[in-house]
Amino acid sequence: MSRTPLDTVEHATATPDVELPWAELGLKKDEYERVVEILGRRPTGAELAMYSVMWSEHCSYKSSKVHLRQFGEKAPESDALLVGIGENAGVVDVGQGYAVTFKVESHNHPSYVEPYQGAATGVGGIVRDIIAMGARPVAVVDPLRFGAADHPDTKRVLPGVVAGIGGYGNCLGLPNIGGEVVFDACYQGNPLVNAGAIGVMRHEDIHLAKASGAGNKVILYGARTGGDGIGGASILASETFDDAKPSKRPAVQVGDPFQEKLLIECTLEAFAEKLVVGIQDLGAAGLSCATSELASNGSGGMRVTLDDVPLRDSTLSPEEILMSESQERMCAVVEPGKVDRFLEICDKWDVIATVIGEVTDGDRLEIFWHGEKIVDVDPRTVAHDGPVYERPYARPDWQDALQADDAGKLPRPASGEELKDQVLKLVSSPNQASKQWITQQYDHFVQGNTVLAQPEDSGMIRIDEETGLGVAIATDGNGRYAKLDPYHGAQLALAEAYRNVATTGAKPLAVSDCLNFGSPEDPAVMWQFAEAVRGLADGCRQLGTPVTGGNVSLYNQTGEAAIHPTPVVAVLGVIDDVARRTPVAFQEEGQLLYLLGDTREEFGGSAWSQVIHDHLGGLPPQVDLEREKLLAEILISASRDGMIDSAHDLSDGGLVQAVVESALLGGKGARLIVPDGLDAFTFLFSESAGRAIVAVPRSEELRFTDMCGARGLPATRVGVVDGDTVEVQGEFALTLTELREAHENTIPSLLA
Amino acid sequence: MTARIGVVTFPGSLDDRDTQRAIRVAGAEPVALWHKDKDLKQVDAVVLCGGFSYGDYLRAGAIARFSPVMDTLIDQAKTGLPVLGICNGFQILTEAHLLPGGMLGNDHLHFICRDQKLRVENADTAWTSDYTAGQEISIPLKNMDGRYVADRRTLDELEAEGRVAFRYVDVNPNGSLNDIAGVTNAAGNVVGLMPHPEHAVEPLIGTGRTDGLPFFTSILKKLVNA
Amino acid sequence: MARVVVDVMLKPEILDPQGQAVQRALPRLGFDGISDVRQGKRFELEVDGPLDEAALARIHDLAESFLANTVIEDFTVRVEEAAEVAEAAK
Amino acid sequence: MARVVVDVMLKPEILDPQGQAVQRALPRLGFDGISDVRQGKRFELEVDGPLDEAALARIHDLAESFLANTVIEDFTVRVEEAAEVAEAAK
Ligand SMILES: Nc1ncnc2c1ncn2[C@@H]1O[C@H](COP(=O)(O)OP(=O)(O)O)[C@@H](O)[C@H]1O
Ligand SMILES: [Mg+2]
Repeated sequence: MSRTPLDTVEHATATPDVELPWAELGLKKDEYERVVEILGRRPTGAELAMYSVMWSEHCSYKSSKVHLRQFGEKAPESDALLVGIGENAGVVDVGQGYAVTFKVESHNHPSYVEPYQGAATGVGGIVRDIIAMGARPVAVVDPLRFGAADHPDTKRVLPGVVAGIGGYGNCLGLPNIGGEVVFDACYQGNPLVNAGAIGVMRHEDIHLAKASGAGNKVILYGARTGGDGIGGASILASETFDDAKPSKRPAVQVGDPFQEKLLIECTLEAFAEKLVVGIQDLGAAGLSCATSELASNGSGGMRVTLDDVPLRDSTLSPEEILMSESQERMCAVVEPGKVDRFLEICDKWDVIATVIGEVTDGDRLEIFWHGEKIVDVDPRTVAHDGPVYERPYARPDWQDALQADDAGKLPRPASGEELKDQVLKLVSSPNQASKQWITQQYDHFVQGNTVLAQPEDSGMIRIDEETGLGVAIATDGNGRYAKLDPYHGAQLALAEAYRNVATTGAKPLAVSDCLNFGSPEDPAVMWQFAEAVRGLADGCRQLGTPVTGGNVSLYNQTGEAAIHPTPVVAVLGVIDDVARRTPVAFQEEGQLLYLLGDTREEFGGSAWSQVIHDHLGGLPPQVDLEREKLLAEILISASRDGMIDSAHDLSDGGLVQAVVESALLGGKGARLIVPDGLDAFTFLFSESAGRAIVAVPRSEELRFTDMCGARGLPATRVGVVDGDTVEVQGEFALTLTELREAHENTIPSLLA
Repeated sequence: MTARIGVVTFPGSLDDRDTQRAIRVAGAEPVALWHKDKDLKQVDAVVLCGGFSYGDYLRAGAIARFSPVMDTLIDQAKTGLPVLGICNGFQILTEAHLLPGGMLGNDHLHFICRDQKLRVENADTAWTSDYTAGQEISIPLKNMDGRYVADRRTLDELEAEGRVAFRYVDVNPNGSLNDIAGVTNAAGNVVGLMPHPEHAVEPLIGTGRTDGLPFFTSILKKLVNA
Repeated sequence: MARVVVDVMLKPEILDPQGQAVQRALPRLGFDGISDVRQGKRFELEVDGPLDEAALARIHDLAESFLANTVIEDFTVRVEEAAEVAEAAK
Repeated sequence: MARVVVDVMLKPEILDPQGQAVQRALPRLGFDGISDVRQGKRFELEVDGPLDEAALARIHDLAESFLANTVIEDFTVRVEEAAEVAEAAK
């Protein structure tokens, strides 16, 4: 983009034939033509910059929008939803006057290129979304996926990503209370770095991203604007990686968590003094996004003087300033009479703050540079009227063959010895092994409200010291299930996260998601996406948990090879008194182990089929969401009424994985008896959904089984907490020492 | 009369609210102090809490050490004001040379967060009198730069004078010399340690134990009885 | 034996929070007249054998592929003169 | 305007795990013949005004009191020659 002469609106009108580099900015020909049509003239360079970043896949959701609508259309009635989809993050009523906001986002592409900074700035971005809603961030979670655990590049990517998430989150003082680590060759070259955050506020403190009230000032505060990441996330997260074109790789940015910590504190102080009319974080598409969204969500227009933006590099052109994705910046709309106080608070925290414009009573977004008008647009056309694609989608022709390749036909262990051997292989496999080497790089304790953190089924944070009110969150996703059947795979992810929240005693309330897929230009991928969204929307309606927001990451693909479709689902729950929470660890010898739910021969996509046979085929476990609801009710009642002392949901790896984890955490073994009607193999390894294992004190047994019986939930006594082995009667026994070694050494020996 | 204990907030401090809570749980009155104020508001003792003051850029604690509040604090600590430095606070105290030695990155190069066992070696300081010498406690440890180093002569001196206040037990989580988790000055009013007693004052929260509470009850008793 | 020094600095257009933090602290310490501070890494490599073209080329490769991430960092490789080594050792 | 470089390295007797980690990774990357690696910090200061004795003395003070912690680190201060600056800019 040439800088001389300045491409003003006037100049653009006078020179209709000048060709702008729309293709280089990632626009398609028809998209460019649409811009010309909207403006009634060719855009200026600055306008083109804004449209190109805002109409990128990353910012406009142009491929996914038609499907995502279902989350609104099918949304269940929920009194809990205070702010729904469309804002920076959804807001949920958790009672006692508190509201909670939460969201998950992806930072996949940058994290492959520069693992530390890519992941770090991912945390930075999601946390800014939370503060932009008016909430104090109270915790983060990080669902992660990497290539094969023993691939050399995983040794480059994983430690950097983990250090980056820790480095940023720890420095912000946010406890990390959950997440996932999954290894699969399909993520080689396309690791998934999703990050989620939760924030808490009082109902009356909810803030929205809108600029209203003519004369109100627009204040940019936080870091200076630099030349890093120009068009980074937005344009480049919208394309497939292609090794042949290194220039397409995004310039990643360096995060400054210290600056962000100051942003949090000064923003919350300004909120507390009611100084802010509207607020928006600067993420992808930087100022282009913040100004056009604030203006289009408000009642009036906006005028911005770009010369007033504090720069780190004085040679930046206006186009670059509009596109820069420099981190740690926010934009607030403040009444004129409160501007001085706002600036004072920023100064107290050593945060640079500058009035860069004001709200007007017109309906245009006008941006000036050196006194000349370089942007004159209807902000809605930039922020909301991006292209919408009905991408073709089709069930891939290989889907039938994949589903026909039934995992039930795989050879099964024939003896107790063989079972034992496979149990050890399972619990030591990278996906099932302890993730402690990773999670101990995260601060779990900061803020002094952490009730549960990894490796519990869900993280739990106390939000009121007096009453003990708390919130819980779990994130889950299973790309293997989703590959076999994206509709049910998405529902299984939802069901698992929902179950994890209920297992700790919290009532599931709402959902956020991060949908990670390959290229939308491939009809097979688009079908996976459409199916997953349909499945998730249907599932949320049935469970009564609305989707409050989320994120879509497409183009996770190298050449022809797309990742497994990977919808990651976060479920948020509430618990009236955190003293009632149920932990995973076995607490006392002699307590009775009950298996809740039905166990079927279900091995498609299972951990067993992957670890023992390197196999992926067949159908994933059946989904029965009514059963999930019933199970959740039982788990919540049992925890509230003190009927169970520990509980663990069953998911990948099946019952044996869950029992081993509870045993190792509690330092107490278990004696298991294969129940009638099941063979030992199915009992141990099946991944039937809708199940949990609970430890019931003997004094509570009758009350508990009566409750299950009355409500119609199958509860089978399968053993007792006992000794220092995990024993399956008549089959084998493994000492806790053996199990611990198997479970805990894998990840350190691969990565340390 | 109860004791008023100041908690300094630097930009980037993280555990200031938790530390105030711990002081309250122990029965004393927390007083918020601000890094730009030289005024210590006549508090009876000060805690420098955990966090990443100034992002821990340059070196942990290096920039905070030059804050206005530290000018006053350094003077008063030298004349007996009880000061406890936790984690980043400990790092600031070494940078300010109120405590000997220095803090470096963990030898394994990772941030580490764990429930850490310690032995209280010196129960005669202002902040440890509610423990008994040799007592083992478990409190959270969480840091990037927790490796305590000092030259041989300083280490020998610390050992000889009983100024190693806390030592890691079972696991040395960061490569600290002599397993040192915390030290005291000769007078026993200035104490620093890496693990976080303020995160272990309530059952249910964090590790679920209250092994850290005696830090705050020790100082309270000392001040109230004084 | 020779010493090769690899200096790795963030590219000029990339934010350097550490350097900025140092610079912002200077006035408080009574230092002015320093208009910019950047902080980077210095690696000192002790190389066995002769430091010929080939050895230096390999160290250049090492710096490019491992010591620096050239997406965000620049680097320089230089042989430290004996005199400098002596100086630095003081 | 002149550039002054302050190099800060851990004292030789202090364990440098970062340098060691680099060194340990070298064989995996196919590098041998490097017998020791130490990692330190490099500060580039852009100084306004003339770089006379007094200015250098002040930077020396700055390094001693602030940029390095002399309990654990050594430092050197040197003026970067214009040629070097040009070289580094390449
Ligand atoms: N990257 C991560 N960050 C934080 N916590 C994690 C991460 N990966 C796994 N965990 C935690 O480890 C525990 C076990 O993970 P996982 O096996 O995925 O749980 P589940 O099967 O119950 O969903 C959970 O508490 C989870 O939150
Ligand atoms: Mg679970």
